[in-house]
Amino acid sequence: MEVNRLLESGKSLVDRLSLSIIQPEEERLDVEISAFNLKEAVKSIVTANWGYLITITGLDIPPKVEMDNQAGSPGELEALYHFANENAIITLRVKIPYSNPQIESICDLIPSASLYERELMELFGFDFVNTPNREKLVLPDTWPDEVYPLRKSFTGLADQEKNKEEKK
Amino acid sequence: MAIGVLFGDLLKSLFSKPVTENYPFVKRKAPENLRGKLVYNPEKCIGCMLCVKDCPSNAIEVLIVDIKNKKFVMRYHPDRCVYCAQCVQLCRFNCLSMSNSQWEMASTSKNTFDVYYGREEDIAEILERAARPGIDLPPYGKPRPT
Amino acid sequence: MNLSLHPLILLLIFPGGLFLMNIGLLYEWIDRKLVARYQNRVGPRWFQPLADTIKLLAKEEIIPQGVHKGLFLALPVIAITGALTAAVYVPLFGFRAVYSFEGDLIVVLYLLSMMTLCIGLAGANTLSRFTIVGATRALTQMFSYEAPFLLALLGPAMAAGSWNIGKITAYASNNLWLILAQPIGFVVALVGLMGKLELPPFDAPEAETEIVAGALTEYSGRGLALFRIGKNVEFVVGITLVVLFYLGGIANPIEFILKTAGLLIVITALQSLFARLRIDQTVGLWWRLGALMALLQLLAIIIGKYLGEFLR
Amino acid sequence: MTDSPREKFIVPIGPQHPALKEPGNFEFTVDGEIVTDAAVRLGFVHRGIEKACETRNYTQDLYLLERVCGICSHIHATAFVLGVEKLAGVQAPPRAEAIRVLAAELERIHSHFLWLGVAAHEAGFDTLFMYTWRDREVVMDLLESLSGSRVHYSVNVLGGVKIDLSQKISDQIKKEMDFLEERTHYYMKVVTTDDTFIGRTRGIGKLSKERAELLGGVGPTVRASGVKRDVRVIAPYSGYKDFSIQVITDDEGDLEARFVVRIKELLEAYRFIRVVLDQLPPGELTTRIKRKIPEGEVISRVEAPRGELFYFIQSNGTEMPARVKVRTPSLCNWGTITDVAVGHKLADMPMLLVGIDPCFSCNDRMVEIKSQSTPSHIMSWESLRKYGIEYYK
Repeated sequence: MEVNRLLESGKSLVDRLSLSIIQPEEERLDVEISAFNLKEAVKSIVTANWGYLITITGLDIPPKVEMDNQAGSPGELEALYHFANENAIITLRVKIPYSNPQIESICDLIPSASLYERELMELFGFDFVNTPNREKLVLPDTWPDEVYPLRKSFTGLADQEKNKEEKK
Repeated sequence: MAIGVLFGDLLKSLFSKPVTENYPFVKRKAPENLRGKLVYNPEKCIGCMLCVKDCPSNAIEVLIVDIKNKKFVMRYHPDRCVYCAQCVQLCRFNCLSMSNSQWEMASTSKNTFDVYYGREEDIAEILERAARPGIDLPPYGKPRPT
Repeated sequence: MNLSLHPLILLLIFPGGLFLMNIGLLYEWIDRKLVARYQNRVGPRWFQPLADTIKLLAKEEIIPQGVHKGLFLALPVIAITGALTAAVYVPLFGFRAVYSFEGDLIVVLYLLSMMTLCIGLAGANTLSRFTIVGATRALTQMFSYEAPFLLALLGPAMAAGSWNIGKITAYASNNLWLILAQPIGFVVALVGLMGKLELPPFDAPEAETEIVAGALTEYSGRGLALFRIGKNVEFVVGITLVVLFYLGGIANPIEFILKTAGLLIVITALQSLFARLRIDQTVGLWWRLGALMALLQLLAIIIGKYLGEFLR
Repeated sequence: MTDSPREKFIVPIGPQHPALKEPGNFEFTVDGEIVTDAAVRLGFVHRGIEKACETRNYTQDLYLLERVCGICSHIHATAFVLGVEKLAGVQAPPRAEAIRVLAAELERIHSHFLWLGVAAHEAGFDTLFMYTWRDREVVMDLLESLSGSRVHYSVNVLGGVKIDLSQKISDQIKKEMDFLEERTHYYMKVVTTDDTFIGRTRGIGKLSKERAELLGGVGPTVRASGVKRDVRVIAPYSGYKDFSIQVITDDEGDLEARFVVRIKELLEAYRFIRVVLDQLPPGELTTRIKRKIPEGEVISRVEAPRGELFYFIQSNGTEMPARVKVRTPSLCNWGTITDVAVGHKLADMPMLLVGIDPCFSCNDRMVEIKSQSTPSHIMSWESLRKYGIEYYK
C-alpha cells in the first residue's frame, strides 16, 4: 500500500525522538514528542523532504479538578504539527504546561510557519522561542495581554474583567 | 499576440439589450425550491422541539399553549433566520416548509420580523399571556450564552 | 457661423462658461453611458453627472492637515480657469471662436496642460502617500504624451501653414479630411487626447485599485467638483480640436454633434477594449511608438509639401 | 543624487481600499515605483467562529462553518460534514456524495469566474470584469435553482444531502455548461493573447517550484508553479473516489500561468459535472447519524477553489465538538505574496494580491471582538461631529 509505505518512511524519520506512536486512522500517524525534541523531529522531516506542513493546531487541556478539591492535573497546552505527504498525514503532538509554554520556533526551517505560530501565540498563549515576528496577527491591537480567547476558560472579555476584579 | 481581442463582444454588447435586471420594477420568477420565508402548519405539529434545538440562529420558538391537545404557536424571527432549511429537513411531520414566493423581506420596522404562526385562538391566547405582567412566556429554546 | 452677442455673454454664458460646463456634463454622461453599453450594462441616467456635481458642490470641503491652504483652495480654480480660457480660443459648436489671434493654438495647448499641472501640484501639496504617487504618475504621463500630442496637432498646422486655429479649421474644411491625409497624426492625436484626459487605459495616475483616486484623493466637496468640471470642459475642448483638425472642421451645431458623437463612440470603445497600462508601459509606448509615429507623419507632411511646391 | 539615508516611503493598501473587496492591511515600502518590502496584517473581520463552534451542536456548527466564507461556503460545510461522518462511523449514500461534489464543482466554477473578474478589474480591464461576472450569474442561477439559495447553498446535512437533482435541473445544468464552456474558451483566448493584458501578467510574480513548495502554498497558486498538489487527486474524498478529476498544472509560475490554470480548471469542471450528471447513482439521500458523536479526533482535507482546506475536529462524546480548527487555503498563500512582491512595481501589487485569490473572511474567523473597556454608546449626529472635530484638531 502506498499510504503505508509513506507512513513507514515518515515514521523512521521521527521514531528515535518519539515518546509514543499511534495510528488513529489508516492514513494518519500521531507521534507524541517532547517539546525539547520537536525541532529535531521537524528538521529530519524537512531535510528528508517528507511532505509539507499543513498547519499547527493548538489544543487547550484545562486543569482537571478532582472530586475532593485536590488539583488533579495542571492545565496543559498541546500543539499539533500536521505534515502531509500525498494522502499520508503525520501529526507531531507536543504537550506543554501552562506554567512554561515554551516551544522552539521552527520558522528557520519552514518560513511559512510564522503565521501559524503567531496565531497560536495570540489565541492560546504559546511562547515560541526565537520566532521572527511576535506582532499581533488576528486580534485587535488593543486586546489585553495574557487573555487567550481559545482557551476553554475564556468566556468573553466582560467575564475576564469580572474575574480580574474578583481576584483583586 | 493581438490587440483588442474583446472587440467582437464589445460590438455585440452595444447592440444587444443590457443584461442588468431592472429589479424593483421587473421581477424575475423565483426558482421552484427557493428557500424563502418559513411557513408552519400547526395542525400536524406534535411539539418535538427538534427544530428549535437545531436551529443554528435561534430563529424559531415553539410556544406551548396546551401540550395535551397539541396546541402550539410558533414564533418565528425572519431577521434571525439564515434560511438553511435545517428545520424543514428535521421535521418528521412535514409541518414546516419554505416559501418560494415570500422572499423580499426587507422592512423599515422591526414588527414584521416577529411572526406568529398557529391557530388564531392560540395566538390570541399567547399574546394575551405575554401581555399579562409577571408571567413569562412558556419556555422555548435554551438561551445561548452571550 | 458668427454670433453677435455681448462679449461678456459669449464668455460667461454661451457658448463659453456656463453652457460649456453643462455640455461637459452631457459629454461625461455620454461617455459613461457608452462604456456601460459596451460592457453590456445599463449605465447611468442622463442627470447622473449633474447630480454628482450638485452633490459635491453642496458638500463640506475638508482641508487636510499639512497642506498649503491657499494652494489647496486655489488649484481647482486655476485648473478650471485654464480649461475655460482655452475654450475661448476654440470655435465651439460650430460658432466662431470668441477671440483669436495668430498662434492661439499654442496658447490653447498650454492652457489645456494647466489641468494636469494643477493636478500634479495638488497631489504634491498634500501629505497623503496616494496623492504623491498619483502626482508623480500624472506628471510623468504628461511628459510622455505631451510631445507626441503636440506633434500630432502640428501636422495640420504645418499643412495649413498657420498657427491660428480658425485658419487651420478653414484649411481642414476646404481640403480632403485630414484623417485621410494624415491618418497617423489622427491616431496619435486621439490617443494623446485620451492620455491627457487620463481615460482608461491611460488612467494609471488615478488607478483606483492601486492609489485610490491618485492625486485628487484628498480633495472633497467643492474642490473636487471644480476639478471634475474642469476635466469635462477639457474633454469637450479636446474633442472639438481633434474634430476641427482631422474630421474636416465644424460648420454648424448639427455637424458638431454628429462628428463629436462619432469620435466619442471610438474613444469609449478604446476605453473598454484595453487593460490599464502601467506607468512605465505608458511612457514606453509614447516615447517609443507615439513620438516616432508623430515624427514620421511630420516628415511625410514636409516632404509632401515640398513636393507639392516643387510640382507646382 | 547622493546616497543619503532616505526615509521609508510606505504605501498602505487597506484595510479600506478600492483594490480589496474585503478588509486586510498591506504595507508596501516603495522606492519610486519599485516595491522593496511587504508586510501583512490580518484580522479585521474576526468573528470568533472556532470558539463559537465549541458552544453549538454539530448541526448548528455545520451552518456556522458554512458562513466562514461567502464564496466557498459549500466546501467548508463539506469538510466539516465529512469529518463528523468519519468520527461517527457513518458513510453517506453514494447519491449524496455525488451531489456533494457536483455542488462543489459548480461552486468552483462560480469562484473562479469571480476571481477572473476581480483580477481583470485590478488590471484596469473593467470590460472583462463585467463580462465574466455576467457569465458567473449563470452559475449562480443554477445553484439557486438547484439548492434554493444563491450563496449559502446548504446542500449538506450530517449524513447526506438535503436536495435532490431532478431531470429538469440536470438538463438545465448541462445546457448552461455548454454555454459556459464556449465563453471560457473565449476568455482563455483573451487572457493569453490580448497584448495589454499580457503586459500586466506575463512574467509578473514568478514563483519557482522550489519556492512554492518551501513556502507551503496550496491550490491553483502553486499548481501554476508546477506543484501537483490537489487533494481531490492525491487523497480523494467523498464523490471524487467514484468520479476522477484531473490535476491542472502549469510550469511558468507567473500571473499568466495562474490565469491559465484556473481557466483550465473551469474546463475540467464542466467535463466533470457532465460525467457526474450522466452517471448519478440512484438511491437514498441521507443516512441516520446520532446526535452525540463518539469521542475522537479527525482530520478532514478537501480541495476548496483556492486550495487545500484543512479541518481538525476533536469530539468529546457530547453533542458539541471540543475543538474545531480550520486552516483555510488563503492563509498559506500569504507567504507567497510577501515573498514575490519585492522588486515588482507598485502597479503590480493589486494584481499580485488577487493572484492568490485571497479570501479575508476565510482567514479571519477566530475571535469575536467585543466592546473594549470603554462602554459603547450611541452617538447623536451632533456629538459625533463634535467628536470628529475634536479628534482631528
